[in-house]
Amino acid sequence: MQDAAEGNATSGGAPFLEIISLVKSFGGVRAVDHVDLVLDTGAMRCIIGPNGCGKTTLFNLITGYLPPSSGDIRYRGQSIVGRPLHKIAADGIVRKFQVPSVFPEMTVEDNIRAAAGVRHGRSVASPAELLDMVGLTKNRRHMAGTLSHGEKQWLELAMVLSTAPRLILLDEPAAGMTRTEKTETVRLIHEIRRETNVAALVIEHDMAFVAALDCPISVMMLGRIVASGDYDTVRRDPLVREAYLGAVNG
Amino acid sequence: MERLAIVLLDSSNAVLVLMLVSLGLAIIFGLMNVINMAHGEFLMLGCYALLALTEAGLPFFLALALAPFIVAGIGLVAEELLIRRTYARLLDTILATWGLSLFLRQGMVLLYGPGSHAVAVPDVGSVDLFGTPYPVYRLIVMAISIVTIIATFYVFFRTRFGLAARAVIANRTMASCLGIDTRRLDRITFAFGSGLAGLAGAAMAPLISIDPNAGLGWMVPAFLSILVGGLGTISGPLAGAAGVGAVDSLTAAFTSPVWAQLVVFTAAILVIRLFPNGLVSRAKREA
Amino acid sequence: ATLPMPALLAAEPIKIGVVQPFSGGLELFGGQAKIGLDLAAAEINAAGGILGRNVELIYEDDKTDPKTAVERTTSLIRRDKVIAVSGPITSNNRDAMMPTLSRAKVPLLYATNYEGGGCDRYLFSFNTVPNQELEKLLPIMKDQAGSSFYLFGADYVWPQKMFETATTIIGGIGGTVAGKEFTPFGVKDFAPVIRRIQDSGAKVLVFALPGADGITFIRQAEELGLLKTVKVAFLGFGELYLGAFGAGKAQDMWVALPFTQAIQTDAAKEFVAKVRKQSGADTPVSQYVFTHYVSLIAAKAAFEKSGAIDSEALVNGLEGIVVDSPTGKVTVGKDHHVTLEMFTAKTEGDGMVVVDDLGQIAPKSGCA
Amino acid sequence: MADRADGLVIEGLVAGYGGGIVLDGISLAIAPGEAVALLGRNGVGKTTLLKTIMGLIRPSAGAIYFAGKRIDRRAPFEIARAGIGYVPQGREVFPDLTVEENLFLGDLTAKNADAVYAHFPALAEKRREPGGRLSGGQQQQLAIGRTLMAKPRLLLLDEPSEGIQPSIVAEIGQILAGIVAATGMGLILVEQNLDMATRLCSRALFVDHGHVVGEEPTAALKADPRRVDPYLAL
Amino acid sequence: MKLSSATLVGLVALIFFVVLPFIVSDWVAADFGIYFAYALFAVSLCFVWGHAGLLSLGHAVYFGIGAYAMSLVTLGMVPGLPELHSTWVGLAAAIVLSTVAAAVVGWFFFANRGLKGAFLGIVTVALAVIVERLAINSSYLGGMNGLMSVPPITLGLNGDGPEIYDPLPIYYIGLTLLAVAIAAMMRVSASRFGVSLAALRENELRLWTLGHDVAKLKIAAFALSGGLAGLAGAFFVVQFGFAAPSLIGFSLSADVLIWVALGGRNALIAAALGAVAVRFLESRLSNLMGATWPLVLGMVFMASVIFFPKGIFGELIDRLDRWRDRANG
Ligand SMILES: Nc1ncnc2c1ncn2[C@@H]1O[C@H](COP(=O)(O)OP(=O)(O)OP(=O)(O)O)[C@@H](O)[C@H]1O
Ligand SMILES: Nc1ncnc2c1ncn2[C@@H]1O[C@H](COP(=O)(O)OP(=O)(O)OP(=O)(O)O)[C@@H](O)[C@H]1O
Ligand SMILES: CC(C)C[C@H](N)C(=O)O
Ligand SMILES: [Mg+2]
Ligand SMILES: [Mg+2]
Repeated sequence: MQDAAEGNATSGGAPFLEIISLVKSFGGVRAVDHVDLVLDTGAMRCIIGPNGCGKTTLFNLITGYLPPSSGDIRYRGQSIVGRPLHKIAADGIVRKFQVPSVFPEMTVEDNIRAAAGVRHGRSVASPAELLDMVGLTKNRRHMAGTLSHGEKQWLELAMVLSTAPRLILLDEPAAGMTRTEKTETVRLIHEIRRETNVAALVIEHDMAFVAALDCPISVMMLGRIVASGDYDTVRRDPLVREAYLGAVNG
Repeated sequence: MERLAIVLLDSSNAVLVLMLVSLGLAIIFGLMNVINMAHGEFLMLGCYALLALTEAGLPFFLALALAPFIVAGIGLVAEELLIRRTYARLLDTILATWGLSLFLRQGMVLLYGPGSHAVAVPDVGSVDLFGTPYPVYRLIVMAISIVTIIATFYVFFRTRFGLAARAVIANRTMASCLGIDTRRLDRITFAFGSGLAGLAGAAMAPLISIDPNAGLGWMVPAFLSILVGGLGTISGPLAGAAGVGAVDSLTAAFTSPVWAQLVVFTAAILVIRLFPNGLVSRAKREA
Repeated sequence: ATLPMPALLAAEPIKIGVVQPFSGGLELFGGQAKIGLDLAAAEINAAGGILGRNVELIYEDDKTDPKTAVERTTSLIRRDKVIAVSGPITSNNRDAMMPTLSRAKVPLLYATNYEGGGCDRYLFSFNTVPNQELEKLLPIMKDQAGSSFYLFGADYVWPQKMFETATTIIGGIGGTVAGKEFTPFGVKDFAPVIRRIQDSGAKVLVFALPGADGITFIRQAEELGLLKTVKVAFLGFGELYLGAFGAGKAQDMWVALPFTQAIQTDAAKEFVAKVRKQSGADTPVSQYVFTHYVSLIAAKAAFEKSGAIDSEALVNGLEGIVVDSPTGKVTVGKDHHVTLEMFTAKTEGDGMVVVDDLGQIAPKSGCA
Repeated sequence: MADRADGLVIEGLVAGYGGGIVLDGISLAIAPGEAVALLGRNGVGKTTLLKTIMGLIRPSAGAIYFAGKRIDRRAPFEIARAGIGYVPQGREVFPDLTVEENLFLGDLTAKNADAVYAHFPALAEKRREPGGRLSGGQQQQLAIGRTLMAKPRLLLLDEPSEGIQPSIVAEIGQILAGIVAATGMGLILVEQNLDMATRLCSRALFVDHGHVVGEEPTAALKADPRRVDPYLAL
Repeated sequence: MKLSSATLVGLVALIFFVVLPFIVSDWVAADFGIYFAYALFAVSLCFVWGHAGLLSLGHAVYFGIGAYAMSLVTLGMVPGLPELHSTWVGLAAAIVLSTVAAAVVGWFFFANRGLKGAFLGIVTVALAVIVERLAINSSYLGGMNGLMSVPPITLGLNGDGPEIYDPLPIYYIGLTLLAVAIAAMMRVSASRFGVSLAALRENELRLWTLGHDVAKLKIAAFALSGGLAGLAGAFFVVQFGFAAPSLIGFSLSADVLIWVALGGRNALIAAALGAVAVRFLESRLSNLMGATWPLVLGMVFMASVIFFPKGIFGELIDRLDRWRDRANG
C-alpha cells in the first residue's frame, strides 16, 4: 500500500523508467555492459539482439532478480536497485519469463487468482475477463501443468496482466505461436495498453511480430545497446543485418 | 602433544567412516533424488552380512570384501520392487524408505533375534603411534574409506557411466530420449549406494554392537553432512562429513558427547541456513 | 437354571497387564522379563491358580519410550481393566506411568534395578536400589583395582542417580572420583570418551549405559586397550549381554545382582532348568527373569494373604510379605522395596561366575 | 513413395494424457530421408505426437513402425538407439552439466563432437560452462547439437527456432538441410516459423482434432503463405 | 454450491464419529480422545506440508511446546506465578508460545532466500533433535522424565471447578475441536492467502516475481500451523497427564509425517483420518501381531506409496471426485 502511495507522487519531470549505465558481469563476462535506456509512462519498446547478448539479463536486473554490478535503475523517480524482488513487482514491474512459468498443479483459474493477489488498489480486468481475452476460458478448470506450451504462454500473459502492472517485461511472448496467434497477441497487447496505459519492454526474435508491434526498437549486442530506432531504421542497419538478421533475411 | 596426535587420529577415523556412510547417502539422494531413510538399515545389513559370512567360515577380509555385494544385491531388489516407483516424488521416497527401514529392521529381528552379535576384530594387532599402541584394524578401516571414496569419485565424475548417471538424475525423460537406459542406471546407482552403506557397516561391524538397530545413529549426522557440504558434487558431501565428523569427535574429545551432539547439530543448522547450497557448490541460473 | 456363582468367577481370569520393551532398544530386557513372568504364570495356573482363578498376562510393547508406555498403561487399565501392571524396564518409563497408575489405583510391580526414590502406595519394587548394588561392589572394586573411579553412563535419571550414590560411597571408602560423564544414546564412536578415561588414570570404571550402546562402548574400550587398564563395574549387567562382545572378550567385568544363572546352589540350578524347559535350552537366565518371576509369585502370596482379588487386596497383601525364592527369602518392606540375597559376579570365559554371596541386603529406598 | 514402409509409419494412433484423448487415430507415413513439417494451432497435439513416437507416452491404440520394426511400446532409450533423435520443446538441457557433457550424453562415444562444434561455434566457446548458464538461444543450439551427436536416422524437432535469433534460425536450417542431404536423415519438424518449415521440408502436414487434416507441398506454401491460414484458424 | 468431495468425506466421517461412542465402549472413546489430538496435529502438518509445500520434518517441536506450556501452567510452575493453575491460561500460553516459536523458526529458515524442499526438511529434523536434547537437559522441564501428573481440563478460571476427565466429554470436545479446525483451515486454504500458499508450493519464483513476499507467506503459514500444533499438544497433555521430551522430538515428528502421508497430504480431512486410523490400528494390531507388527507396518507404508500415492483417504477423495465428475457428465 505504502509503495503505491509513494509511487503516485512521482516527482516532476523524471522519466517513468530510466536505466543509467547499467553493468552486470558474470565472472569475466559482461553480460550487460553500460546500458542506458529511458521509457516513458505507457510507452513500449522492443529489444532485439543475438542469442546471449544480455536481453534476459537486462530483465533480470530490472526486476531485481539479479543485483547489478554497477549503474542505476530509476523507476518513477526512485532508484529501485537493491529493493526486494517482490516489492518491485508489487510496485508494478512484472515480467513474463522466457520459458513459460506457471503453477502446474493448480487450475488455470487459481493461477490467475494467485497472481492477482498483489494489486495494491490498481484496477484490472476480472480473472474471467482475462481468461476470455487469452482464450483459455474453456481450460479454466484444467491444471495449468497440462496445458500445451503455447497455452502456457497465454496463461502466463494473463497472470502478468492480472497484477495490474504499470510496466510489463515480456521475454519472447510469441515464441511457439502460430501466425494467427501472433497476430492475436499483438492485438491483445495493443488493446491492453490502450485500456490500462501500461508500459512494456518486449524481447522478441520474430521480426514479423516486432514489426507488427510497431514501436521503437533497441538492438543489443555483446551487452551493449548498439542501435535504436523504428523497425525500418533498425532493419536497414548493416551491423544488425550482419550479426542478427543474417543474409537470408536481408 | 602426542595425546593430541592420537585424538586427531581418532577423529580422522570417525570422519572417514562418516564420509563412507554419507557417500552412499549422497549418491542416492544427490544423484537419484531419493531420501533414503533406509540407508542406516543397509549399513546394518552390512554388519549382518559380515556376521553371516564369517560364521559360515569365510576368512574375515574375504567376508569384508563380499558383504557389500550382498547388500548391493538387496538394494537392487529394493530398487526394483519399491524405489523405482517413487522416482520424481521426493516426499514419497521418505515414506517408502521409512517403510523399508522398518521392514528390514524387523526382518532382522525375526531372523537373528533382537540381541547383539559380535564379529571379532581381525587379529591384525596394533602398531605404536605417538607412543600409544594403535589398533591396526582402525588404520585398515581408514584406508578402505579413502580408497572407496576416491574410486567412487572417479566412477561418478570421470567416467562416461558417471556422466550418464548424473544425466538420468537431472532429467530422466530427456536422458532416456538420448538413448540412455535409465532403468539400468537407476539399478546400478541404487545398488552402488546401498553397497557403500553395506561396506561401511561391514567395516564397522567389529567395532560396534551388531543388532537390528545398529543403523539408527548414523542417519542424522550423515544427512547433515551432505547438506552442510552441498549436493551435486562429490566433494560437497565429503567436505560436509569432514566438518560434521570433526566437530563431533573433537567436541566430544574436549568436552563431552552430550555437548558434541548439541554443538554439531546447531552448527550444522547455521551452516545450512547461511549456505543453503552447501559449502561446496556451483552457482546456478534460475530465470 | 441358575449358574453357580463361584464357577462363573473361577472362569474369569485375573488380568495382569505387562508393559515391557519389546522393541526400541531394551528389548532384551523385556524379553527376559517376559520369560520370568510366563514361567510364574504357568506355574501358578498349573497349581490351580490364585484363589481358584487363573492368571492371564496381557503384554504390551512400550517401545522403550515413555509416551508409548503411558498409552499402553492407559489402555490396559481402561480396556482390559487389569488388576495390576508389571513392568517396565527403564526408570523414565516407570516414572511416566506412575501418575496414571496412582490415579487409577492400580499397583505397578516393578522388577528392575533402579535408582530408588519411587515412593507410592501403588508402586512395588522387586529388584535392587543403589545401595544394594553399590554398597558392597565398590569397595570390592577398590580392593581389586585401585581407588580412582571414573563414572560413565547414559544421560538420564538412572545413571545420574546411581552415580550420586556411587560418589557418596566412593568418598566413604577413601576413593576418588577421577571423572564423571554422560552420553546421549545413539553415539557410535566412543574413542574420545575412552581416551579421556585412559588419561584420567582411573582404575575402576563404573558403567551405566544399558543396551546396544553399552555393548558398542565395551567393544571399543576393549579394542583401544582401555579394559587392560581399568576394571569395569557394569551396573545392571546380566546374562542377556552374553555373546554380544565376541568370544573371549570383555572379561572380568563386575556386577552385584540378586541372581545369575551361574549361582551353583541346587535351588538356583533347578530354577534355571525350569526356565529352560519352558523357554528353550539356550535361554539366558538373568536377574531380570528371576525378579520378574518373584514379583508374580509374591503377588499370588499377597492375594492369598488378603483373601480377595482386587487391586487394593494386592497392595495390602504385598506390604510386609515374605516369599521364598530360588535364592532364599525375599521380603517386601513397608517401603514397598525388597530385602533379598545379593551376589557379586564377574564375566569369565563365555559366561559369568559368582564371586561371592553377599547375603541379604536391605534396600535404602529413600521412602519412609 | 514405395519405400515409406522403411521409414516411419504411424497407423491409427490414439494417445493422450490420463483420461483425455489428444491424438485420435492419427495415421501418417514418412519415407527415409524425407523431411516433413507438422503444423497446427497451439494445443492440437503436435508435441504429443512426437512424444508418443519417442515412447514417452504409451498409445492406447494403433501402431508405429520404424525401419520396418514396430516401436510403440518400446522404452524411449530403445527408440533412441533405433535411430530416432528428439529435440524437445523447451530444450531440456542438463543445467548442471557442462556444455561438453551435455553433448557427450547425446552419444557417449563422443565421436561426433568436433562436427557439432563446427556447426555451432557458440557452443565451442562455452564448452566447459554449465548448460544452465547459456542464454535461451544457446541452449536451443545445445539441444540440437546434442541430438546430432548420435547421428540419428530420423530427427524429431519440436519448434527448434523458438527463441533463436533470425540469422541462426537460417543457419540451423542450412545445417539441417546439409545433414539431411549428406546423410539421408529424415526429419519431422514441428515449427511455427513457416520460413524454416518451407526451406527444410518438402511437404507439410496439418494437424487438428487429433488427426492429419490436410497436406500441402511446401513449395505451394512458400508461394502463398496464406494457404496455411484455413488450417490454423481458430 | 456443490460440496467438494473432501467436504463430503469429512461430513460422513463426522457423522460416523458423532455416533461412534453409542456403539463402542467408553475406553474406546477415551482412546479416540487422544487420537483426535493427534489428528489435530496431523492437520497442522498437512497444512504446511501438503498445502504450502513446506516440508517440516520436525513438527513435533510445536506440539511439544504446546504440551509443555499447558503442563507448566496447570502445574503451577510458571516462574513468579505459583498460584496460576488455569487450564484457560494454559491453553492460551500453548497456542501463543507455539505460534511464536514457529514464527521465529520460520523467520530464521525463510527470511531472504530461505531453505527449500529436502534441505528444509532435514534442517527441521536436526532442530527437533536439538530441542529434544535441550528438553532432556532442562531440569525445569523435568529432564528426560518430563512433567508428570498434569491435571486434566478444569472448567474454573484458575484450576478450580469441575475436572473433565471422563472419556465421553473429552471425546466430544476433541471431535468438535477437530471438526472446527479442519473447517477453518479449509476456509483458509480456499482464501486468497491459501491460494497464494498453494502457488508457493508450485512455483515459488513465479509467485515472487508477481509481487508476493514469499518469505512472509511462508512464515505466516508456519506460524499458523505451529499454533494449531500447539493447540493439539495442549489438548493431548490434558488427557495424557504427562509431557515428556519424546513429545517434542524426532520420533513423534516422524509419526505425524507418516500419518499425514498415509492418510493423504492433499486434503486436511484425509490427513486427520490417517492419524486416527493409524493410531487405532496400531493399538489394536500391535498386540495381536507382536513382533510381526512393525514388519506389517513397514509393508503397509511401502504398499501405500506404490498403490495409493495420494494417501489412502486422499485416493478415496480423488476417486470420489472422478466418479462424481463422470456422474455429472
Ligand atoms: N547466472 C549467470 N551466470 C553466468 N553467466 C550468465 C548467467 N546468466 C547469463 N549468463 C551469460 O550472460 C550472457 C547473456 O545471457 P542472456 O540470457 O541475457 O542472453 P539473451 O540475450 O537473453 O539471449 P537469448 O536470446 O538467447 O535468450 C550469456 O552469455 C550467458 O551465458
Ligand atoms: N501432461 C499433460 N497432461 C494432460 N494434458 C496434457 C498434457 N500435456 C498436454 N496436454 C494437453 O494435450 C493437448 C495437446 O498438447 P500438445 O502439447 O501436444 O500441443 P501442441 O500441439 O504441441 O501445442 P503447442 O503448439 O502449444 O506446443 C493440449 O490440449 C494440452 O492441454
Ligand atoms: C539397568 C537398566 C536397564 C534399568 C534402569 N532402571 C534404567 O532406567 O535404565
Ligand atoms: Mg533470453
Ligand atoms: Mg508443443
